[in-house]
Formats: sequence, structure tokens, C-alpha cells
Amino acid sequence: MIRIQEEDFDVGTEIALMTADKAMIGGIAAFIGLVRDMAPVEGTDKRINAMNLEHYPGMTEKKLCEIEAEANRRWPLDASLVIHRYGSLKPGDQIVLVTCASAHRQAAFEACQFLIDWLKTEAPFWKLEDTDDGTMWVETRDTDKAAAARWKK
Amino acid sequence: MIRIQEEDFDVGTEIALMTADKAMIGGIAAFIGLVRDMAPVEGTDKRINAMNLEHYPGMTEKKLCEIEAEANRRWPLDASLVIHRYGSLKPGDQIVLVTCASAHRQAAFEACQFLIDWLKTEAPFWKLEDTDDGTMWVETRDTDKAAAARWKK
Amino acid sequence: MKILYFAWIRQRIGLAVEELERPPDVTTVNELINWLIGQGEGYTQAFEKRDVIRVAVNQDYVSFDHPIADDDEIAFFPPVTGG
Amino acid sequence: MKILYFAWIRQRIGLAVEELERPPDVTTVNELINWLIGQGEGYTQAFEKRDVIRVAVNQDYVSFDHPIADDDEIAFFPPVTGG
Repeated sequence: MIRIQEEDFDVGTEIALMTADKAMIGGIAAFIGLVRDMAPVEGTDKRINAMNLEHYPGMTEKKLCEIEAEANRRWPLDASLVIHRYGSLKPGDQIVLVTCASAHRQAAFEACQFLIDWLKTEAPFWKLEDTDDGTMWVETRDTDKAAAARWKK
Repeated sequence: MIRIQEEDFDVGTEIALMTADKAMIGGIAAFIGLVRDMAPVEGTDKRINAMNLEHYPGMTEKKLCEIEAEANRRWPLDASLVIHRYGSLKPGDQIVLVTCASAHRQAAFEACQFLIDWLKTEAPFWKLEDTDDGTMWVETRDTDKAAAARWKK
Repeated sequence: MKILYFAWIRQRIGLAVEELERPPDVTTVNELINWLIGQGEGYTQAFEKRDVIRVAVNQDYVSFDHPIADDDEIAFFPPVTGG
Repeated sequence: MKILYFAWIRQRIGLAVEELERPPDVTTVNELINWLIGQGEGYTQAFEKRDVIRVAVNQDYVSFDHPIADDDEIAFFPPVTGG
């Protein structure tokens, strides 16, 4: 399942809902992304006061559904869930939850990493950070591109 | 931090507590293990009605502290937490939570996998399953040994 | 055709979305960009570094030589930074 | 010395913990097992498949040739299955 929403989410509640009545599940891997209070550019110490997350309604849902289906084709998952927020966020706020459940621990971890790596490079979201130096659009990181390239078939 | 306890835990609360006031955290990887209602032995369909988790008080804490310290030596973690339950559990119950936070997503995932792989093969816990065929001690799985061997230095 | 702009492309053009009639000789994404650049300073600035821009036609990523049709939804945006 | 048994080893011996005085010639884990086997049927059954058993001295994993001392805490248990 995928959800794009402005509201915060509770990780425990979401995972419990995802696994309810699915008794074969042995393990759940999860990733939670937070707003950092430091600019991600190495060597700077610009503080982030707030952030606005813009997205492309329609395409976001379409691409996330496609990639979730791909994860389910590649790994034997019993359940998967991606929640991504948009709108105004503060340092420390939750941005994204990716979680995958499987009878096989390794499959759950790999699918979870696949989804977050993909999401970072392909899901149409853009972060506008409000820093001590004014607003600036976050730039793509090469490490994210490299992480996503691992999963190319 | 490590905790060995009989009570259940709430994943959202634990993760929020772990990351509170640590603003550099960018990503949190987590693994949650549940009691399955099928015996893990391939090809059988024995249902598990209940499970008792026995452990070695003292050694459990000692070994978990050591391995958590090792994870923090190997990866740049901002926080880590392992909660493992003991006592009487039912199918679907949470057994274990392993979670690692880091500015680097890959580090968080790797440390989390390292900890759960290690825990499965070295932490002194034993599962006694109450199945339709009577009680039986769970046997170690070769896949768990192979997973742990990846991290040998 | 419906054209959408996101992030700093939207800011430079000053529009999030517009409906445009394409001239008959504008048949690919590349030709559309060339034509848009002639529509004003904002467009020129937005498409200045064409190689960093990503384009989606009907909500799928495409390359710049992708054909376009009158009822397409075309979106221009910088590299994504979600997650 | 204090000896602890867990899981099916505990069940076969019928004890979770016991305090024992080792004979002077029992100086390693292996010698301790050989001596325990002579203490009764439960011990014999518990240590039947010695190669699958794990041993900890003072809460650290050790091999069967590890030396033992009078004030050691020695634990015998099957392969672990937590997580």
C-alpha cells in the first residue's frame, strides 16, 4: 500500500495495521526518514529551520504503486507499505516510512532498501529548505544515485 | 541501549524516544521479529499455539551490550536500540526490535542487519514452541548461520 | 496540451500549470522546450541547463526526443529529492 | 562451581542450576562433561550429542578445552534460537 499525506504517521500503528491477520510474517524491516537540522552538504553547518516538500500529485502515486509492485515481484513479501509526507515540515519531523514484511528476513531488508533507494531518485518530490541563509532547493546526492543503481536489472 | 523484558513494546514510541533530541539523524532502519503461527520447518504445516522464550539472564545482557558496542565501532551510528522479549508469547506477538539511526541510510541498514543476524546466532535465547504435535524446541537454521557469517572479520 | 512545472522551474517561470496549443511543427519534448524558451525570460532561465531537467509525459519519465500529442500532460522538473 | 543448564539440556538433567565441587583432576570443560555423565542417566542423555552443545564460562562462549576454576559460572545449552 502507498499513501501520500500531509499529516504525520505513527510507526507502531502503521506496522501493526500492516501485519494484522497475516500470521506467516516472520520479520518486518522498516526505514524512517527524518528532517535533519543540518544542511546535508558536507562541510557546511547551515541550520535548517523548516522545510517544504512539494510533489507531483498523480505521478507520485502512479510511480510509487509501480515500484511497490516491482518490489513484490522481486521479493516474497507478505505486506509492504510506503507513506510519504508533503507540505511544511520541521527538523526532526518524520518524512517517510517504508516497511516490508516477509517470512524471510533478508527479503524484507532488501525490498525495504530497494524501495527507499528508488524513492530517493525517482519519486517526484522536491525539498525546499528554509535555512539561516534563506530558502534553497535541496540537490540530488551522488550517493543516492549510486544506491539506486545497485538495483538496476 | 539494550533491554530484555517480558512486556510488549510499542515500536513508534521506542523509535521516537531513541531519536529525541538527536537532530543529525537522517534515517532509521528497524527490524521487528514476530511469532509466526507456522512451524519454521519447511514442508510442515504444524501450527504454533504458543511459545515460551527462555534466556540466560546476565549473559544475554552482557553479549548484547558487547555486540551493540561492536556495531557502533563498525558504523557511524547516532543511536541504537535492541529490545528482546522473553516468557510466554502468542502467534503474531512481537519478539524483538532492533533499530539503528544514522546520518547515513546505508550504515543504519547494515548495522541493523548485523545486529539481528548476530542476535539470531549468538544471543542466549531458546524458543520452546507449543504446536499441535506437542512442545518442541526450535532448531537453529542454517540460513541464520550463513547470514551471521557475512559479518565475520 | 497541459504543461506542469515544479520546484525551481515553477519559480522561474512563475506558473505551476498552463494549457498551451502547440504549433504543428513542435512534435517532441526537445522541440517543445525550444519553443517555450521563445515565450519569455522566465522560460529561458528555467530551461537554461536543459541537461539537468527531467521530463514526464503522462506521468512517466521520458527522454527529450519523446513525441508529444495535443492531449498529453507534460511535466518539467529538477532532479527529485524526496525520501 | 556454579553450573547452569538451559532448554532441553535443563529438561533432561531436571535442574536449572547446581553448585558442585569439582574433583581435582577435572580441569577443563571436556573433563567436566565426562565427570557429569557419570552422575546419572539425565546427564548421560543431556550430553549424548556433545558436538551440538555450546558452553559459556563466566558468560562468554568458550571451546571444550577451556580450563575451569572453582569459582567459575559454567553454562551448557543448545544452539540459540532467539530473534
